Amino acid sequence: MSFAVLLTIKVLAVLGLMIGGALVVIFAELKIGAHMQNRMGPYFAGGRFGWAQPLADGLKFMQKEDLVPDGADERVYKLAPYVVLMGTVGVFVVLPLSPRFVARDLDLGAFYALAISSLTTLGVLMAGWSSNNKYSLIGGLRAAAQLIAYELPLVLAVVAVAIQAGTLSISGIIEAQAVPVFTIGELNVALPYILTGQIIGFAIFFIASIAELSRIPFDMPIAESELTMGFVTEYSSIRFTMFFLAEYAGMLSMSALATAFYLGGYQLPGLSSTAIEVLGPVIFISKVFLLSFVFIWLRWTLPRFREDQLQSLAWRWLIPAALLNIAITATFKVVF
Amino acid sequence: MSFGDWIGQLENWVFAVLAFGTLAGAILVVHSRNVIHAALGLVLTLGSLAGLFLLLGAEFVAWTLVMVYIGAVIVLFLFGIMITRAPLGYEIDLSHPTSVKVTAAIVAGSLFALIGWAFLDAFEAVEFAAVDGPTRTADIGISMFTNYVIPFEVMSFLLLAALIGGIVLARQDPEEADE
Amino acid sequence: MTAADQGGTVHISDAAVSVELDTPGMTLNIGPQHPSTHGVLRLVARVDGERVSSLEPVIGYMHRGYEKLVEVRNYAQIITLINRIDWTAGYANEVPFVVAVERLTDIEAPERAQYIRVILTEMTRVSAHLLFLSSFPLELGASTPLMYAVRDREYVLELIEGVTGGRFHPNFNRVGGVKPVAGGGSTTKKQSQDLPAGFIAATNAMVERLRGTCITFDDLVSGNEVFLARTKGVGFITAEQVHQYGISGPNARASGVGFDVRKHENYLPYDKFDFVIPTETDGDCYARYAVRLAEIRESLNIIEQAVNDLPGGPLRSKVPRILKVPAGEIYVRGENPKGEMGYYIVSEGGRIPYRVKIRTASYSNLAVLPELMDGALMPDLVAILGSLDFVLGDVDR
Amino acid sequence: MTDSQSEAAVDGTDHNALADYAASVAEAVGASSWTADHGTVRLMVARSDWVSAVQAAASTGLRFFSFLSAIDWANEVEVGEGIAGDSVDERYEMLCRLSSTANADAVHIITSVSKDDASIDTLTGIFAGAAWHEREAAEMFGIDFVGNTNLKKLYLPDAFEGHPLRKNYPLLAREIKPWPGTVDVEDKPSTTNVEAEAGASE
Repeated sequence: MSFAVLLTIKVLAVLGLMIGGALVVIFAELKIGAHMQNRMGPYFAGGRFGWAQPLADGLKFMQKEDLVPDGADERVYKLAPYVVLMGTVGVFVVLPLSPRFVARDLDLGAFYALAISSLTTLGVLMAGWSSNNKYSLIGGLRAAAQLIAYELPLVLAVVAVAIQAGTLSISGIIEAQAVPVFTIGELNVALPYILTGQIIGFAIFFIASIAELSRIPFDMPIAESELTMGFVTEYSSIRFTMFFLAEYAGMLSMSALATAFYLGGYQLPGLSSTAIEVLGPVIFISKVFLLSFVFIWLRWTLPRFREDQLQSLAWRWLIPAALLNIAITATFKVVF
Repeated sequence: MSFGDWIGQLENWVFAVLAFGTLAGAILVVHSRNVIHAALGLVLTLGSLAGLFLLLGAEFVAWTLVMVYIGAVIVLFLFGIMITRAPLGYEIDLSHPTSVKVTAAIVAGSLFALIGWAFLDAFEAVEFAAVDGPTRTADIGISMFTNYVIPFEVMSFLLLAALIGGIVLARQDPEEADE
Repeated sequence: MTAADQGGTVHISDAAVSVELDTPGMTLNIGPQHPSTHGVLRLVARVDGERVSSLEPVIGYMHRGYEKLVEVRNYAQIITLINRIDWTAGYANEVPFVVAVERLTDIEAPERAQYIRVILTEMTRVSAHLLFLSSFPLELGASTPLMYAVRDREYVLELIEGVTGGRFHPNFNRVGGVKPVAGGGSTTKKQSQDLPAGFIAATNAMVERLRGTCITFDDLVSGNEVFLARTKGVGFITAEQVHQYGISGPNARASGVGFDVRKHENYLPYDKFDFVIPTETDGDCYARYAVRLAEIRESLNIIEQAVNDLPGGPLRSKVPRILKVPAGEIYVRGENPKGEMGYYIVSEGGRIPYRVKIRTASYSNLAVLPELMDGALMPDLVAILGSLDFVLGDVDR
Repeated sequence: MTDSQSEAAVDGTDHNALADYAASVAEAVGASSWTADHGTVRLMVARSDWVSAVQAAASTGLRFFSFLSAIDWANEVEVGEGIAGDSVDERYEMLCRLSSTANADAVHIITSVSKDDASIDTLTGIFAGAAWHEREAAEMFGIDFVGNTNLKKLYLPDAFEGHPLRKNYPLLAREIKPWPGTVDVEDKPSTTNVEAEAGASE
């Protein structure tokens, strides 16, 4: 197979995974949220369960007029959603669904994923500033302050994982979680990192990723009761869809990273490596959706924090805890 | 190597595009009359630079550039600009008079010539061994913590000092705040 | 004042002169169409980053001029008008007015009518407070309590509708009693015919159901850490401010001013029921929430006692066909869900009042807002707005 | 005065107690006259004593500022029914209700403001909450509150002219369509409506 064909297939696979996954998560949000609120949720579009509702929503948005507010900085305004989407799509490149099923297994995949996802901050700031709307500007600033604050604990949490695994490759980290921790008779038991020392790291990573995604309880950038819709207030049509898609794809990619780093990725204790070859994607995607469900669950349960409370949570609690976590992990790594 | 050979290779095309991006971004930074556009020009420059590093197989440097410079430094730039003053549109006063422009151009040109000349002088005859695949991060780590451990520690000490300095500068004393 | 204050661009040269980099604030127009303003309220906020340095409420978008309109309507017609003042508590708006007219004309409503008034007033209070329970967490970003509260509010509204025929604007009171139920026939018919069939059983079921709702809210909202972090110590109203601004109702009782018209005046036979007035002393947003949640429970107690002790008898006393109210001036107030609502009626002996001053609770409760916002944060603004629980119809009249 | 007494008084069942209470407050505020009909205590004070009377009433324990408004007493009215019987003094009556938050005690302090010189001192020095009520009264009756610096329109558009709650201000809707002021109940088709006949005969 030539390089070009392979590249095309990979690009399509990554995009398909992202958009398809995002649509599923959007549908899950609609339906699970509805049931948590004693509602039906979508039930018409597409047939019995209203499964086509996300598609219908997307198509509807695309038919709308693509408005650019008067006095907006048009170039920046139009570019912003692409930057946000770019930061999200980039992560999917390095996600391994099974030992072999990965678009590009980078040597420093974890580092790459965090680096590329920090582009979304830039896009959000661009959107907030260029909209020529005060709510958008405040929303953009809040988003930036929040992302800067939570990028740190996020990265620090991953550093501890990298130390424990001894690699920055995502596949490498997953493989490291297949190394037996102890044996019961004949049986070698391998456990994911969440059970072998990284439980605090997982908590930090998960909290920080909620903040990164601007979801309740950390959704101040789009807090609708204060800022109408924050940095996306002025967006319409396809550009709004892109923000929307990026949010859910981001949720998926954050869940996938957490799965890879803490939940053993495509591994399942007790399965042989052959079985994992086959069942890997199923296991991985199940874990990802499990985490996505927690995101949705929190979204429909909690109110939102205040911006200063979020900042103090990050700087006073999460970052010191993450540093402590690194120190402990490194100590164990050196001692054992 | 003839120009025909040069143009026939894909990576050279990629190089050309990235180099153009770097230059265009740089020109936007100094030329734009809008602070935000200038900062975004810097993003373009740094992004293209990261691409150039990738082309050289230096993945770690490339992604560090993206994470630290685009993800953090520029975002902080933009954040600072927007939180203090964020005018949409153009500012006339942002441009310097011609005399300053000319001087700056001369300084920049001579600096570029000097560095270019120094590089050519030092490495013109040296043929680097072709790198087989990307540089492993582990190698960078090992050399950083063996050969270069003292510079590394000095750097981290400097950064700590900068951090504390930043806090001292930004912190408002309670008495002052009361005024 | 810098150039940015005047809306112009800031020049780099200005920044060079001032050593302290000044950060010009901006004026934010919140509303009149905004998710967190209940109705059409406009807030002109001067914000410095997230901090609100000054705030000015601009009201009047809902002004309908009721005080003028009632000067050309006779007393029966006014009842249809005034239940639109606070549309979340339509029925309760009618009661003080009708009682005032009854006292001026020396007509006393029959006991059964009085009890029905109590039941409906308390149902209105439950429904209005449920609306608060739905909207307040929503301001703070929790959308699920909205669904639970609105779902259970429906049980109350159904009962109100069953008796009065209207969910929001019952127009059920008459001078000298209440209107016979739709299809219930004349005022002298038997007890079984003047309330919808099965009303008492349905009301008891509703009371049980809503007690469960209160427990749900305790579980879902009251102890929620995020909710506590957002509401505790935010929007502090002192007892002094309560007096200064005439803040009444749950807002006053959350600040330790335990005054309730129901306990202190007999505009309805509240002395026959056993209930307490919930009071908190913190005066913050959480206290206002807690008072309202507790009031729902107390109102349910009152409803339960009232329906089970409901006396028989006629619904309306004898009232002349053409009601002429003797000359005189009277002020009668009632405890509405939002606070003290009163009517100062000046009668000149005709069919039409000479002047009616309508004192509404939300008007006084909202007036304190600029003082609460002094130096508070933007997110606190919505928390405070939500916790004051005003309705723009009640503010503007 | 105890709680139970005042409750009874407000009910209008115990006129003597209420009258005693009214008399005592009237003395405290220096009222020229007082009434206590229908459970509503009204204390008439002179315009020059307006602020001091409110202050005095507040210091007797009536610290709760309920509302402030005005009544336009006019012999000729554009809308509604005019005054019955003899003519009254053309004047605005300022009305301020103060109450207690410990019991049902409450008084209305009333003073007259002449129409030629419709101005009175502000109460904002005593009650911060009076600011909005005074704005409303200024807007609706055209009364000037000396000392209140923020008397811009509260409800109406800035360009609005006139003072709607004055009795000489016409209600346009009623000019165009006189229903339901003149005829209370319209004839329903195919029924004989007793009330309609009664209303028409009036």
